[in-house]
Amino acid sequence: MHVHELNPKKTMVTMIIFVIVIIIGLVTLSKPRLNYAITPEETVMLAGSEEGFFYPYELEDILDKTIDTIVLVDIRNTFQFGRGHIPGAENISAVELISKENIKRLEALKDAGQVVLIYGNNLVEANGPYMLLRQIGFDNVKVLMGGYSYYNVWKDKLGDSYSDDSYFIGNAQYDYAEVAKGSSVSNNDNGAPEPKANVAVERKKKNKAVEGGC
Amino acid sequence: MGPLIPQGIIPMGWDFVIALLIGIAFGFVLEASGFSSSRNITGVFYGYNFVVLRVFFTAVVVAMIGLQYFDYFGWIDLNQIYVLPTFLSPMIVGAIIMGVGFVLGGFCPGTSYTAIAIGKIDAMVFTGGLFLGIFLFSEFFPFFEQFYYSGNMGSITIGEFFGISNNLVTLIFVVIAVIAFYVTWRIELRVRKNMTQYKF
Amino acid sequence: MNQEIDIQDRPKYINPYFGGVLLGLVLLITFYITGRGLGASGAVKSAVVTTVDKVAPDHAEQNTYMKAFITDDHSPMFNWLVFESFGIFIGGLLSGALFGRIKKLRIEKSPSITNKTRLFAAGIGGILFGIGSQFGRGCSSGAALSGTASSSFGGLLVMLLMFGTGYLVAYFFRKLWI
Amino acid sequence: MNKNYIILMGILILLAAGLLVLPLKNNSKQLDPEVLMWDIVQPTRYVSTDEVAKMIIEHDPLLVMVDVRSAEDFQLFSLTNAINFPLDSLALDDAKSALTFNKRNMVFYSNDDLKSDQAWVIAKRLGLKNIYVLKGGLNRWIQTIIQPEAPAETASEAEFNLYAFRQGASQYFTGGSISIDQSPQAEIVVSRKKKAKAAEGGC
Repeated sequence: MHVHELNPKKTMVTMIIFVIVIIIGLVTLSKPRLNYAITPEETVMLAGSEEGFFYPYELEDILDKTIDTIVLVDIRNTFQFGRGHIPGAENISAVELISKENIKRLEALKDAGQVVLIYGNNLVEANGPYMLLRQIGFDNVKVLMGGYSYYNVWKDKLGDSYSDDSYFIGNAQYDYAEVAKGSSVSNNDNGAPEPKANVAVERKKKNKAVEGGC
Repeated sequence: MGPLIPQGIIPMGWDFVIALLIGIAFGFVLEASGFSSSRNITGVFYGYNFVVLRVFFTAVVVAMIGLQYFDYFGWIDLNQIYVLPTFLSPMIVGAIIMGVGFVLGGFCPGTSYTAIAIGKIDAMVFTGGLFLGIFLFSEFFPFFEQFYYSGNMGSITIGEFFGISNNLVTLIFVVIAVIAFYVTWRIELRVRKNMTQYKF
Repeated sequence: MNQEIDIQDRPKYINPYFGGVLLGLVLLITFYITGRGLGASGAVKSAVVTTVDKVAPDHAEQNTYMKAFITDDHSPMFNWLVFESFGIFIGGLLSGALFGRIKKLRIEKSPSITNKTRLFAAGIGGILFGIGSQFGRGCSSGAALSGTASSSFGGLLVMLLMFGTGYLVAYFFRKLWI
Repeated sequence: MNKNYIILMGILILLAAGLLVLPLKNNSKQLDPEVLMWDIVQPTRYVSTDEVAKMIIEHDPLLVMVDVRSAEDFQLFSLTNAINFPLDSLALDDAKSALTFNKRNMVFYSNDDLKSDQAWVIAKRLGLKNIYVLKGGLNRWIQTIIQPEAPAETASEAEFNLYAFRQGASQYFTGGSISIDQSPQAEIVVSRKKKAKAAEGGC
């Protein structure tokens, strides 16, 4: 009589428990409601481009209603919206942007070829929601440079803002090295004597072949 | 979610308690499967008892499948799992030495502990030898220090080495295991018929 | 072959596939909880380092291999693998008690060899295993079992070569076992 | 042979084959978009220049400044002990492992807060924790810390205190007369995180 000829009943039971655990895993596998449509690499490209930026002087065409393919969305909260907003804008605060109804709405707008222009008080405030909407596939979303605060200053002469560039942000306003030196005798960039740590980023070649598993 | 301790879900303080519990489960399964008997173990080399192959392959296959599924479910992060780094030449040499030691001693370290537990003198001698072997290794370490660190390939996985996904590796492993189970069953039947005396 | 006698003689081992599935699950849980696999030879290494450190501390400090395992804040015995190995021993004890395999001290060997031969072979086997496990970064449980389960290439290599070598040399040592 | 063995082997093969047909998951290791949006609308990611200046002066061991500008800009000027991780290097495969500092707080900064905010969104998506944005960036840094403006005579005491702090900080950072003790701040060594903590033992 061999071990083999014994009925592997216990083995079956354990195996079935194992299978049940895996089935539970499959069933409870949470499926995210939203999915990223672009990779982190593409998001970095997006951050580097100004393709999604909307210039304040372009607003004129919307306000004159010569363009009707743009929907203005104010992502500030209702209180701020109530105190003043760009005419024709509707108020969807940032958190609600991705609610079920609004996602549906955004999808409909996308299908209709409409551009969704979002703005906050300034560019940075709207940047996060803008990047998120782009990342989940709404490539018709644009963001207003300067935001509401800039609009508020220039609202009567929007056309003139063409020659103004104070809404461009992201640039150095100072020659940091020069300013920071101050009266310093040390040529160290900021006076603190610690050595700077350098990060060495090894550029690993992308290897698509090993995508699966671990 | 997992692994729990590296993720800080179970505090480090429980580390040793868990080590003990896991060890108990491990030792229990080893002993209950018959790994406390060296003649049982070495049967795999002579064809009269393939218990080692059966337990070993089943365990590897179950754990492999489980890990891949758990990773898929997000229960465990395979990137945080310790993947044994590959040092090509020292590993080849080490495995060959262990292979000879296996046939001679009839135990491997884990099984020898369980064999000591049930009172096998040969297992005690084996563990003593183990102690001596590691001592000798550390004493003569400077002589082969360079060799010891040579051929480092990092934490490379089987899939990465062959350029396929680890899921496919798992499937191949399962198929090989099933074939092995069948073949060894046939071999065992034939060998045992010819064995006049077989007592554990 | 008389079946009844055979059954009587045969120790009550569990079905190997059952053992395999259980071992696989234990391994899986180990990975899930600790993030790494099982091991056994590491404990002996800790024991070696502790012993050398106790007997000749200077010598242990000078040794490049052992030095790495000596810390001031705790003994090398205070190690995950040591506790785990102690657990293996207790687990073996439990199983042995449960299935009635704990008996007086004995030597298991082929009837065709003497006790002396068996012990000699076991000692040599242990030494080889000790040396090999250091080169191979683990023994059959640490490298071959846990390594392969975590799809480590090194684990697969160790497993295949260990058993492969076993088969190659098995013929020469058949007296020991058959 | 018992037919249960055949069933068992069948289960094993099915399970393994099931792994191959599972729909390819891609996002599981990134932050869920919904969670990301929730994080984006929180203003808690911003730290002010004053807070950062204070942390740098106090040699906060948990602080890691991350400069997301280009390497050239970084060479010209950077904050104390900052590391350079240009925005586009976030696209690298190992951005996450290269930027994982155990339990340290990373503060991203750029010229102002646009690029650093963008970097923050991407880093957050990649699953990084404890990351912040320097509000106003280097421009604000110069305005408030290096060249602080004196408050009006009517300003509150708190504002004067802040001004006093900023003046001190300015001296500190522009290498004024204040001597700085070399407190033992742990040097930031960026090493790529290994796959997992290497086990101590051999086996």
